[in-house]
Amino acid sequence: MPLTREGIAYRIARDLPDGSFVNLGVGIPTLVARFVPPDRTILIHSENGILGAGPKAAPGEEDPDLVNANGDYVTLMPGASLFDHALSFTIIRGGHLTHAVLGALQVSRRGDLANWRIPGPRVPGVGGAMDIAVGAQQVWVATTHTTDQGEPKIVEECTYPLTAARCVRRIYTDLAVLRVEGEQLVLEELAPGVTVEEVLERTGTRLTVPDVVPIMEVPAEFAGIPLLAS
Amino acid sequence: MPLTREGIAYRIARDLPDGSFVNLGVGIPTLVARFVPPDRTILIHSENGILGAGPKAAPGEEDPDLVNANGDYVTLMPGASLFDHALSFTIIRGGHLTHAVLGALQVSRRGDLANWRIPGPRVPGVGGAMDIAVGAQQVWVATTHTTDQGEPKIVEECTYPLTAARCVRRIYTDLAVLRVEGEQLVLEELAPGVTVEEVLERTGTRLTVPDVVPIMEVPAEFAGIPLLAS
Amino acid sequence: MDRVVATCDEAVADIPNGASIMIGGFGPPGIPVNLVQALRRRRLRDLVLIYCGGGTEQDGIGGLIADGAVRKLITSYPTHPGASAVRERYLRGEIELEVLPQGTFVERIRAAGAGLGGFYTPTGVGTELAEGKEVRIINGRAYLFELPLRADYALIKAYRADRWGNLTYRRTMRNFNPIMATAANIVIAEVDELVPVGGLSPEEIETPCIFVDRVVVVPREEIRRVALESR
Amino acid sequence: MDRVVATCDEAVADIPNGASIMIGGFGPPGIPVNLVQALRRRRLRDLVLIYCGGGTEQDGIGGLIADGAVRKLITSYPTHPGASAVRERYLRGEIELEVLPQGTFVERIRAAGAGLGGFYTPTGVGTELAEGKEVRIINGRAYLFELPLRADYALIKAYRADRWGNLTYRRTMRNFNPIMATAANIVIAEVDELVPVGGLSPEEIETPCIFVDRVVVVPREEIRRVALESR
Repeated sequence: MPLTREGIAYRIARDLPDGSFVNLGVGIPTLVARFVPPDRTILIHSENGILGAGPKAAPGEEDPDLVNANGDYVTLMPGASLFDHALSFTIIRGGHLTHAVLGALQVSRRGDLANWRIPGPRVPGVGGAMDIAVGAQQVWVATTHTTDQGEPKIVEECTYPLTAARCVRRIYTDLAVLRVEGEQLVLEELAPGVTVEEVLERTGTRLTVPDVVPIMEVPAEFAGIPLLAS
Repeated sequence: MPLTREGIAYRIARDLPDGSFVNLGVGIPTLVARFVPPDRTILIHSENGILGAGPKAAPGEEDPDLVNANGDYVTLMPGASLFDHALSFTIIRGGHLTHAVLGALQVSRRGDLANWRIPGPRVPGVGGAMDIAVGAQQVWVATTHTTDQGEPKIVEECTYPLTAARCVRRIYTDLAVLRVEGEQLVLEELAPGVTVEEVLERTGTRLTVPDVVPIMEVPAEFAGIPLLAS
Repeated sequence: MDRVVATCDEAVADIPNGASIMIGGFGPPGIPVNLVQALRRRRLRDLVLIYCGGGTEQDGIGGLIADGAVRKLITSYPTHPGASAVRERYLRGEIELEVLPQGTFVERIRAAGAGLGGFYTPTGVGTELAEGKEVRIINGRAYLFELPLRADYALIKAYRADRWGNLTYRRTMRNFNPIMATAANIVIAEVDELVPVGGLSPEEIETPCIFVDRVVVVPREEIRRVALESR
Repeated sequence: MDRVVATCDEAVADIPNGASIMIGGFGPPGIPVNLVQALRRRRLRDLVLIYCGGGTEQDGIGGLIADGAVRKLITSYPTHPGASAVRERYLRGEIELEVLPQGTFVERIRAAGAGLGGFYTPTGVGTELAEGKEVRIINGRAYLFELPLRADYALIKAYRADRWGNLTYRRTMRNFNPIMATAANIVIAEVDELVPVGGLSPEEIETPCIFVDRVVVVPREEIRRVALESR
């Protein structure tokens, strides 16, 4: 069974080591914070000047001066720090974040990422995406394997405008975990009950498939939240 | 009578308007702070991260964490702020200081300044001099008119290594006040009892001399400190 | 040296048509909402705004754009759902947009404030935002050349000020404000509270008074109301 | 995530011969004197030091140079009277010096920490420190091109730390320390006091823990003594 959006976030959270400094993009990436194992200290960075962002503020307890880059009224964990945008992007572009988890419109076999713009008559707006894609030590993508229309999001070459070239190291989808290794995209893990053939069929580029592909260790649910789609 | 070193500092302090932000170099410039008229608020900037440096600390009351760029243990005036070197040189190079008062080895007619290095087998060390000379809105030089050996310090072209080209606006010496105006160096004021001829004789370049040259308003002493040489 | 002016209207009274204006904030924290509303009352034309978002009706920046006061917006993320005014005007060709990666946006402003002539950033290389920009290979990596970005005015928001214009910020209110304070000819700060000179510790002052020209105090209650409304 | 190590000797134990090492401080405030002394005890060779001054016997940096541990010093003002070791070695041709304007020195370090490829500064144009450097005219003004400056290690000094490595500074202790903390592979901080995680307000933290790898606590008394001696 493919993973739910929360399932993808759960799977990613397992891979963040203790002491990680992580920027989470909007969408599925935002969910990752919920699933961090309690024995690990992981600091969430927010572009607008937070290191150590906590969960959303309880209703009625919002501090009007404290939002994250997503615009949510959040809290701070003990040990959090606050700073201006210049230092925040020193952290990002200077290679200080250990990980960034980003959404994607498309990812290419070589790790090119497109996640900021759908072509056409729209207002363009990039935010911090390009800096994060270029700057984080490891860029991981969290995405559904295909679009709502069933089109592959993992492709030979991106047709959408690029965010950055060759920046993605890993792709976590509802079906699989993939690793970018030079020119190869390697199938690392399968979602429970998903076959290699299903993944290949929904992928728009060739994959390198090892003889044995492990199944992800993702339970059916966690704290009442379904992680596998029914 | 020519001015003493304190007299030069006194004369300069009269020209700093209320609300000035000033960096003072070593030597005579440092003395300027003593003579700021009490009805003016003038903030002294120090390269190592102070805006609003106060007088030296009283003996025994030094704070080992608080020095100025000269290495003196100083105090802070109320309203002072502290910052790192990056912001300190944003202030300097970004044109935010209203004035800098610097010493000189030589100044040319066009306002080239040489004040950081005597050629020869010496360790070179520039510190903040080049940034300040390039960055302050007005660079004023405080110097004796000639060297101890009687050589002119105000010259047609600097022979010592430059700090910055065409940066000086005004020169305050023991004999005169001079203004750099494009290609001309204009004699603005004379020290009490000093003649135009004496100034010309001790200057290594041509001066523009107006029909009337006012005499500096510098008293013989101030709070017991001699301002005019006897 | 008293930088305090009585009202927001007075603080923005001399801004002319065609001025370039930075506005701090990453919304809503740090947006000088009351200064923006005063600016809007000026009914100016041909402004160039330098603001990271797209503006909403509540923060006033969307209103400025809806009024037709803005010729050009230099921004990073004008795409949020509330940014309807910029969306409509852009699609009708009534406003010029210059879109920058957020790190480039703030670094260009910092470069102006710090007196630098420009810098090289790896961000944006190989993307459509690199079009027309010089690419240089430095130590084997490709970088884009970016110029400094200054403005005639900066409208910023801070927490506490003294009469000299020393400023502190709280929570995520800093964002672009301390940087914009370095890069405009006239810097106008809207603050929650005024304290006596010497009432801020030298270490906590984030924006030294050398950068600030005018301070307007708008009491906290009013700010909170506007912030909560704009969600 | 505990960055605290027990001793200065342990903190610098892995620095190899030939390492490039930034040292904070604008003397004496902000010099990590005890780390420098521990480094000196390592008896290393061929080090490249990045330090704004010239070092004195008291702060240990002069001692390092006197010992012959330093192949090259990248600096701004190595000329103060106490800098006898660098003076002697330089005049004998036993140490290489790279002298930078102080603003260029710190900005090159910042550029490295911020992931920039270089920048243009007006400082130094037309002087002998411009020799060999690219000059570019931007908007009618001449600028020099300057490259980022990184190091293998940074030895910095701060006031308070928590176990994660969040740092605060007091008085003029900041100087180069927060900037150097961004620009080295391994950042080692000597601090006066350790406080619990959460014991520093988020606004007062000047160096967030993301930049810091090791923290050594050297109680205040000892610092004060060394600071006063080095005058």
